[in-house]
Amino acid sequence: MSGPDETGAPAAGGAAQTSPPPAAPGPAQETREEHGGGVRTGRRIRQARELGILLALVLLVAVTALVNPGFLSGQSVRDLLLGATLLTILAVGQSMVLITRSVDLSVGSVMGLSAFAVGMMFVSFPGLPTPVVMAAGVLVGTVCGVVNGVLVAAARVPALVVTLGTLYMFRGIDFWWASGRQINAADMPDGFLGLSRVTLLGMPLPAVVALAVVLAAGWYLRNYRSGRELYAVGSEPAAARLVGIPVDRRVFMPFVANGSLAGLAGVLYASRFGTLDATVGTGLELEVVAAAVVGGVAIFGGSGTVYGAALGALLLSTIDAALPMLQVGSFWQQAVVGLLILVSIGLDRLLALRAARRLRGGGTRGA
Amino acid sequence: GGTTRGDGDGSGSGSGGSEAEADPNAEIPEGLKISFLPKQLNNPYFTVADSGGKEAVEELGGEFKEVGPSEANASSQVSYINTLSQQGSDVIVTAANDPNAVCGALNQARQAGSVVVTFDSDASPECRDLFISQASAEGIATIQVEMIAEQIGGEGEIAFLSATPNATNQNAWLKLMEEELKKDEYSGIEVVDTVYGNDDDQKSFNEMQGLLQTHPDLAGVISPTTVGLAAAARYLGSSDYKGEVALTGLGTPNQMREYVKDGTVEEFALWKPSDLGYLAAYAGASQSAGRITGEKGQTFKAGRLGEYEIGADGEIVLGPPTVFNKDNIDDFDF
Amino acid sequence: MGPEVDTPGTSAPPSAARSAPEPQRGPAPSVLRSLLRTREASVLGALAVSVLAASFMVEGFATGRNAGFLVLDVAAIALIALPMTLVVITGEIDLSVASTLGLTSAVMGQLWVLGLPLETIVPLCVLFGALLGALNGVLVTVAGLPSLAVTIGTMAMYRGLAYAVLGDRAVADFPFTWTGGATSRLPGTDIPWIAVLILVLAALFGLLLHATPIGRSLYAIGNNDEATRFSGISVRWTKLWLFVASGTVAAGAGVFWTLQYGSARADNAYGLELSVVAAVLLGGVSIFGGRGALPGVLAGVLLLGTIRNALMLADVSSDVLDIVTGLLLVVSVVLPTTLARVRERRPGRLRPPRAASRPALPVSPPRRRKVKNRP
Amino acid sequence: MDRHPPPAPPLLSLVGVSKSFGTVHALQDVSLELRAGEIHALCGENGAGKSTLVKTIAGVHRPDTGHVEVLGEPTALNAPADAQRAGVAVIYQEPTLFPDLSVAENIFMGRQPLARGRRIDRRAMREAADALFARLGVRLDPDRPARGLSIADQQLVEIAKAMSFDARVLVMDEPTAALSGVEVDRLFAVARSLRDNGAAVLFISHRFNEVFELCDRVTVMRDGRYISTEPVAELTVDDLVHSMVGREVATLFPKQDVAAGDTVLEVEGLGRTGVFADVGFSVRAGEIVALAGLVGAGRSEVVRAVFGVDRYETGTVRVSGRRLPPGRSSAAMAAGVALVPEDRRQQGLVMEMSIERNATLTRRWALSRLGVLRRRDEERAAAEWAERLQLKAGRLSDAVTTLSGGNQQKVVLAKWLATEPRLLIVDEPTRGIDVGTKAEVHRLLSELAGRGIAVLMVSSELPEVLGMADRVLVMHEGRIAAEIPREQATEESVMYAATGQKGRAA
Ligand SMILES: Nc1ncnc2c1ncn2[C@@H]1O[C@H](COP(=O)(O)OP(=O)(O)OP(=O)(O)O)[C@@H](O)[C@H]1O
Ligand SMILES: Nc1ncnc2c1ncn2[C@@H]1O[C@H](COP(=O)(O)OP(=O)(O)OP(=O)(O)O)[C@@H](O)[C@H]1O
Ligand SMILES: [Mg+2]
Ligand SMILES: [Mg+2]
Repeated sequence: MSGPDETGAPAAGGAAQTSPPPAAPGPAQETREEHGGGVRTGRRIRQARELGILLALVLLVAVTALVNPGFLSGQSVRDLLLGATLLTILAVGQSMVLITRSVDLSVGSVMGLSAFAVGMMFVSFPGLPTPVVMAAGVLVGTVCGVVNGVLVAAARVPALVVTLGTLYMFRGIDFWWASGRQINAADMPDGFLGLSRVTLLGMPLPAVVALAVVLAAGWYLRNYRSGRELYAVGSEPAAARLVGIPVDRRVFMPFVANGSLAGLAGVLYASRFGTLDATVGTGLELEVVAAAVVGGVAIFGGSGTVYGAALGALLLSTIDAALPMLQVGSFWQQAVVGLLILVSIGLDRLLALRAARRLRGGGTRGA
Repeated sequence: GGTTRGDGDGSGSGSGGSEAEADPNAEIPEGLKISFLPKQLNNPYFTVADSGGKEAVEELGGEFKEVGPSEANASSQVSYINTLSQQGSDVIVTAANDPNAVCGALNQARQAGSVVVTFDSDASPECRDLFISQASAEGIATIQVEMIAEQIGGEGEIAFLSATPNATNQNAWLKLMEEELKKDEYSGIEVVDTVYGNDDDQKSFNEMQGLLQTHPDLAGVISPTTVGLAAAARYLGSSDYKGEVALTGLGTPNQMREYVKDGTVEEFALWKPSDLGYLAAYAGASQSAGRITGEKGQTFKAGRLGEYEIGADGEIVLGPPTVFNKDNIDDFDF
Repeated sequence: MGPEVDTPGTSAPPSAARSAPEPQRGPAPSVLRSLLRTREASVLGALAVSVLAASFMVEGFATGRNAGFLVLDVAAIALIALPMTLVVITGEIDLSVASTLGLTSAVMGQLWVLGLPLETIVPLCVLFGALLGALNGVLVTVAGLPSLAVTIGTMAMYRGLAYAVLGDRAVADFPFTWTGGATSRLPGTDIPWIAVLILVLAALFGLLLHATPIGRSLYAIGNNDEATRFSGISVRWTKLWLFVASGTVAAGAGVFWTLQYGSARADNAYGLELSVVAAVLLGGVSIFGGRGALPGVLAGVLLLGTIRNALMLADVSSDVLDIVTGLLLVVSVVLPTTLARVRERRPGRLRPPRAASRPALPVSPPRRRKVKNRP
Repeated sequence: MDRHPPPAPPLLSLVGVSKSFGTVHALQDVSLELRAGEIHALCGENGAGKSTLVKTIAGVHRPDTGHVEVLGEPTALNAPADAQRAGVAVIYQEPTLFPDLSVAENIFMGRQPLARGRRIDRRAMREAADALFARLGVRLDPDRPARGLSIADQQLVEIAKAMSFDARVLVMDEPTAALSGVEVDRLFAVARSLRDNGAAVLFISHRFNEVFELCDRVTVMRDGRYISTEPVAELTVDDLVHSMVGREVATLFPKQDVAAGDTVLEVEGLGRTGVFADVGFSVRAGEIVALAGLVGAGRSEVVRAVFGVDRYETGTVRVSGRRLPPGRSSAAMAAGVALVPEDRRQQGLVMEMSIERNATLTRRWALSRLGVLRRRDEERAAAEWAERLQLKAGRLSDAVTTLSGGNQQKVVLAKWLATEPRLLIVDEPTRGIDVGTKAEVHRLLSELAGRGIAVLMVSSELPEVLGMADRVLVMHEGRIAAEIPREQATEESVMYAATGQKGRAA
């Protein structure tokens, strides 16, 4: 029971200021509150953070289901879960990177590259067992992640610039490799393509994989020293060095994890969609970041959970799926998505401010 | 005062077309630089189309080149047009991402001496010399309506799954299809929705999914775009709606083979993209050599495809689309 | 030894003349500034080198006609990059610019269809852009939301609104006097007049950033907005105005784009925001704010434009263009930092710690650079 | 010379250590021994190199020449982790906390107690944090995030963190600068018990009473050079000051008597829910008014509200009779108000910016001609003030980060004095400043008052309050508890009011 999850929103300004906000104090005795009260406040706040998103999600589902009961049919729910799978996996990886105060904009390209690699392997080596190909797809992502990680952690350059660069690079490599080729469902074994149709306890297999990824990452970040150190590095890198945390390694690791997860997403993409060309995953990066941010992961590091990010991804995918059912005209859909993103982060901020106010027992400061 | 829409200051910039007389016997010189600029590189459809172009250019002894943006947008196409014109291409064969946005650049290229041929997706007629139409728009519209009508037994709700909301050819077809559907024989068919998959696989997939869930009584879907059709077929094939909802449209045999064989899709249509590129190259070369000038009624020979006649507005129609089904799909590989 | 430890040599004269070593303003620049300088200089240098190389190696590059094409290619990016530089220097970012451009274009088309004169439409559109920018600004400054998140949201929203306004239509019947005028050249040259507008705006923004009190406060905000607030500078208003400027210029670019291509469409300039950000970052502006300069950004815009143009003329395929663009970005940040670190390490090597040669020592990890607050 | 000749090698020693930053020689051939069972003070002016020495011991800086010995063995401390392994715990001059993490995690980061399967045992961690706070006698919730802690509380967390190491060597760089009496006493008790258990403690402070109260030996540094090491018992304050500064320091509180002029600042009924209420007072030209009180009494909040960087809900602020709009610091500046904030790193300075840019940040408009600011003018203006305040700096174009704490404070002062204010508000103006400079700052304040400037001074140092103020306003829990004229201001009367007349002794 602790940690970044229950703290305030990122510093209002964009600059990565890590200072405590100067104000919002109460008289001393309120700052130094009783333990019991503090624990309870903390718990309440943390739950509130993710509850807000969950609430929005439930509300959206309820309204959609009311308008169009077909939304809750088995097929529809399965499709919804399948649809959210990729974004969820990517958002989990992205959150880990964001938590250490970096960002990985290359995920869309990495996913595309790995998906295409999977397809090419099936085409070029038809005899290869499916699990080997899948592992190779994840490996492609991992390698891309290592490239990003080395550049960011070893060369110590801003992640946004580096990954914007590798976004173009990986995509270029993908294009160059594909050179206009398209891989079709017929080129891939049925067993591989059928993975999305396999269900476990009523859930499609990819969704189960995504859930496992979320739980594993969440567990790790919360309960292991190296996981907590990711938060420390994102919260205040200078202080992290002073307490002896291997900062570079902690910055590096999330990039590799994120690359692997993007690779995994690529494999799942190949399995689900069956048609692969070099444009797979184009423009996905901002959506992934949006999912994480909507889920309460601070862009400037140090706070947020992968559970929140996963909920954010689920919310965004549900919005995408629900709008056609709500008969929102196709021309309006994107505008509504944008509005909902704004509403979500605004809501999140509001909750965070309320929480902070409660914690300090005073008013809040203007941004 | 001010410049308003009614002012009639024409939007064209004047044609740069050649005024010379056509000489049907003119030699096509060796070494013509014929450049293909598709909507987007890495689009498999255009890869096939351009390969047809390449075949023709090689037959003509010219220099073939294929360039293009990695994203389908007009502005980067303009850069490529400028580059081609700067390089002194004799013939530019292009498929316009935006019929108007590329206009200025195309006209500049023509003024600099290039022949501009559009294929697949036309630019405004006043800024190109020839347009190679894959099939007449009417032909495409009619055949798709015929296919769906047959598959759903002549009545029921249908919907369209299109590409981007701005795609010229898509919109033209949609309009013609709706007109076609007004005919008495189709009175039992009602169009309930049009959605856009943006030629993006996942988006098309989601849109198809949305269509089926929003309209429980949907009988059929027409997707006049290869990406959309493939994505829709994939969704349909893996869902409970398989066999209940008919799906047809325009698609490539390679993409659709599986779904035709497993019964998800009965029939769909398409022209041969490689022939389209082939014809475009011949037309461009003929114009460049002076065999034709783009006037209606002129004819020229296009290699293995035979004689073609120029229609109104410099338009040349490739021929009727091919319908693919279980029986013939294995004869095609593209 | 008693308390009288003072040795005559080290004692200083009393009071006012106490031996604070006279602070000097020597020619030797600070590490920070020299780094900044190398960063700027390297972009400018790279630009010069690539222009020269392209002129010699690529046929058709060094012509006035091609220069004109190049300018038109980068015009929108260059325009938007100007206010974006300022925004990024304050530590914020505006990803909604391309959507603002698209929405403006759509609105412009719709107003034209409605029969308004262009002379009215253009100012209306620019004003509308200012409003769009103001919405971003308000969400960032008043609501206190991170701009990256806000503008991802408005990016989707503005683009969506563009579709809502114009749908799948394209408005393309603008009068030729306007569309042709947009790309027309300066008399007697191949240079489009927009180049002049860009230069004038660049001069204005450059002056604002580098030679005015406002510019100073932008750097201060980017480095530490709290301390800036405590210096009596209204951080909120400043940022709000920057977002307004960004929206306004993006809208202006939207008007230009519409006329340049003679086509008002909802999907105009889709994805342009990343190109703008890439150019700004390539130009040496720190994504965390507080560092960067306008000449560098202009050089960055031109460098990207030149390389793409030259490679296209050299028939390099668009895949390679993407790879080169990406490499350029990566190298542009990796190279200076690596060089700086090598340089920083050198004095340490001249005087190795005496103890380091002892065998009994624990193995030591490589020396770390002085920690910086930001990754 | 030493009364307790060490039987064993010192726990930690520096041998001939030098360290330069560019042209600045922060340490030159410095040697120091920290022995088991002693508390060792390190004294020196601002910029003497104390913090650099601390960072060398901590493994943050690597010496250019010389080396560190642990138990007589030369040891390379290349990273903070090496120093920790060698048993060194450090409290840095500036708190280094993770604002997003809980207090308990801040204390135990990287060393969290583990349960089965290498999982973090949160309960054990919380209990350990509680135990540490109990030892320090403070009540802090281990689960609250560090963001929002006051500087004093941040310092306490740092202290708890250092204690949790059970280190053989504890290094404290000005740990008391932000603390009030009670906490200082607790800290001293802890330090003594560590010493009695055989640890070595290095203690840095600019407050001599603390040095004399706590320490066994004192090492003096000046300009990066080692000067002397003496047993504290054999020194007087004057001796110490002399060896630090190398000269006599004129009176520490050079208060001039000035006839107070017109009222410059008038505050009425100022209030903000939960922070302060019903605050009213006035300051007249030529007057120095001190705002005293315990840490957390709300003094800083009040002056921030007056200056307009914070909002207030009720009340009015008038400067020279004109009402200031709430929440607009630019308006306050225009009216001639200046605020030297308490937290120089976050509020006072833009750390990554150059010294000169910082110094002229408040005068950008004044220095510009026709809206254009020329670098030459800026440099000149900055140099002038650097000289007036005897700033010890390499180049003025260097980032402020490169300055020592005290010199940073001078830059903040320069930045505001340069605006030639009518009302100067200073919040802890001498925190972390050495005696010499302190006297300088006091002289400056008193000179300013003499020139008819109204001065409002927030200070936690009673001697400073008593020595400098014409009037003392004492705050208690967000309200003004008493107003005491200079003649009646004594340590007792101020403390009495500050503790809410309940006798919570300081
Ligand atoms: N940055 C901050 N964020 C939140 N609360 C704070 C902050 N700074 C101080 N506080 C709290 O606000 C209350 C009033 O603090 P303030 O700084 O005004 O007191 P002060 O009398 O000036 O004491 P100090 O000697 O610490 O400056 C205290 O309870 C303190 O813990
Ligand atoms: N990272 C750095 N880069 C450049 N110069 C530095 C750096 N750190 C310290 N210095 C310089 O080294 C000298 C010693 O600084 P140090 O911080 O050790 O002083 P100090 O004795 O701790 O002073 P104070 O009492 O003010 O804290 C100062 O002149 C300072 O400007
Ligand atoms: Mg110090
Ligand atoms: Mg205070």
